[in-house]
Amino acid sequence: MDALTSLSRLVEGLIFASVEPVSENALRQFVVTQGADENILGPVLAEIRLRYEDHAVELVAVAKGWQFRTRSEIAPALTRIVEKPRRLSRSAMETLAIIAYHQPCTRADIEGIRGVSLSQTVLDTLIEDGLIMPKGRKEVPGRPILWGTSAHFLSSFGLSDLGALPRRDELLLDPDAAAQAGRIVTQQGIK
Amino acid sequence: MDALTSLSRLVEGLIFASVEPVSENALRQFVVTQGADENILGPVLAEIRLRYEDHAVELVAVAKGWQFRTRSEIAPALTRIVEKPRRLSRSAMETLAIIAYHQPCTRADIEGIRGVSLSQTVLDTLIEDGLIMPKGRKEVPGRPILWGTSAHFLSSFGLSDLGALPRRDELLLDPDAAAQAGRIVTQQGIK
Amino acid sequence: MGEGGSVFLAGETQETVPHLSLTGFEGPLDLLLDLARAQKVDLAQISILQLVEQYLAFVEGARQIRLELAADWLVMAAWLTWLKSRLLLPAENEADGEAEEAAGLLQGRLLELEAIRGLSLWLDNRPRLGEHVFARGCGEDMTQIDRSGLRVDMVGLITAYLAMTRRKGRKRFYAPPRPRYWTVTEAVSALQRLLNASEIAGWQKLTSLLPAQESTAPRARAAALASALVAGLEMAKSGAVELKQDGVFAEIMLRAPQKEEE
Repeated sequence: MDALTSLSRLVEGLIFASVEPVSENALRQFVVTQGADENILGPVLAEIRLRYEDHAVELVAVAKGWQFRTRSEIAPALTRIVEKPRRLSRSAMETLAIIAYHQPCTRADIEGIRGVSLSQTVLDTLIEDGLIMPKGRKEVPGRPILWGTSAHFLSSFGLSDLGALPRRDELLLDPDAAAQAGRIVTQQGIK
Repeated sequence: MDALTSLSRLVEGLIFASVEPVSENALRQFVVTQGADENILGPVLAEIRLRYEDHAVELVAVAKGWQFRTRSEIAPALTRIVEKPRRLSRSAMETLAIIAYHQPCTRADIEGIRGVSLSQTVLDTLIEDGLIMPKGRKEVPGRPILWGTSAHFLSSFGLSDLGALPRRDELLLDPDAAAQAGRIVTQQGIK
Repeated sequence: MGEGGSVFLAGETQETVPHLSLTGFEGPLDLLLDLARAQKVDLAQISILQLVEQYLAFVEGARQIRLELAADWLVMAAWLTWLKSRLLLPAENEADGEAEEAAGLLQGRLLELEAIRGLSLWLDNRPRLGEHVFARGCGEDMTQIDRSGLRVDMVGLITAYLAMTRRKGRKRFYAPPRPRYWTVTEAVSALQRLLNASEIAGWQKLTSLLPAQESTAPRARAAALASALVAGLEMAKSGAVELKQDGVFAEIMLRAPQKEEE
């Protein structure tokens, strides 16, 4: 093995084992500690690139230095897509519940029922997820938008229609449901 | 590029991308998702090994999986740069050897074989390095903890599984091992 | 570990044992294995008797220097002395079998330790990860997380609604105490009561209309006076009362309307 090749193998190992991209400066220093001229670094890197020509990985220069990366043409085949469905935040879920039960209702209605102001982010989330949609405007000064639930809301919650939503008095008056609701509330309330 | 080569490039990328060994199971699954027979994994791995023949890194079987590692020949040049883990003392190494051979075994078992009591330091070192782990308790009075080696032990020493440890008769009969053992003893014992 | 670690015998004090050191021996078994190796034969064929004698001589030598030799060295010495005596007995003796068994046991332990030491060296000679060989330093995460999906259920919706209702039920809003001033309506009825009272005649001061408790706080008094004035003006408009003021900032006077016919 000639000197260039044996040096290029050391540099290859160094870049491979490094936690971060190895800066050109560090590589130059390394080459010097191995007793070689620092100008040899160019040919050394070229030789490594050549060695990895038909490989799944390649030596690339990134912002901070040199690094091995998976070739872009094979990366898609290796990428595993993990689905992690989101949960709605508490305020979004409460807002959605109010709209479901009190629709059509305005932003002011929602704020009145929740007793806190409704942030635009919450409303935007619900709109983006297609759970709510505008249902005209209320004929009062300012003509605020009236919100209601969408068809996607029904399918998301597995409801055939809005009538399938348990009625409020059912939730609150039925002693069993009330007890259960109470239990659920206790579990979640203190978090 | 034939089918085997293109598949081997994907597997190469998959193993190369990972910091940890990729389990044989995961590789087999991956091969199947690529529409190939799982039995092709052997030839695929062989092809990858061949492809890395003149490289600073090699494909090795460790802890029931596969991983790229730098070759030990280039260690001297690299160790100066990368931070080293501590070396195990002779007592720690012998204790580890006993646990490897006799697992699961108790502290008393270890002391019986070495003929000296097991120091807390040795036990702590092995646990801290993640080389040994508790494997339940022995159902005898006092219910002492049973110790065994961890997956990290296999990975750390580059072993595919416990079966890769030499057999005891191999160690006793192998003249090289005996000679090496002899050399160490001469340094420490009487001349 | 290494209880006998610091026992040295210098050459001058003990001519028969030129240089003796227990340093590095981790217990009697360790030393025995070393002595057995020194016989330079297969461990399966070592002479136990020779081994015993070497050990005893070694420990005896060490004891002449350091009397406080660790107990396990002496326990082993005692046991080996017993073994030696049994091994030296004529072969036809009954105890023969027992000694052979004990010797076999010792040999087994030495073989075991030898194997362990072999494995220990084998492990030590292997390239260790992170010391001699290195894995990929910076891995690439090939997993992509798709968070576009939404996980919702009825229980969550109902729970949220109930939780909110209950929370709101419990919630108390801070409402600043609203100051209660003497209102115009009250002033009107007070004025009407005053006019209906027959004994009242002639000009009255408007201020006499104010309730006694309103006269203390200046703000309440001003508010009450304003109410009284508005009430007076309202009633003057419908002719129920007559008002006059003799000058700027002078007292406002009122009286019941005088009937022209009288």
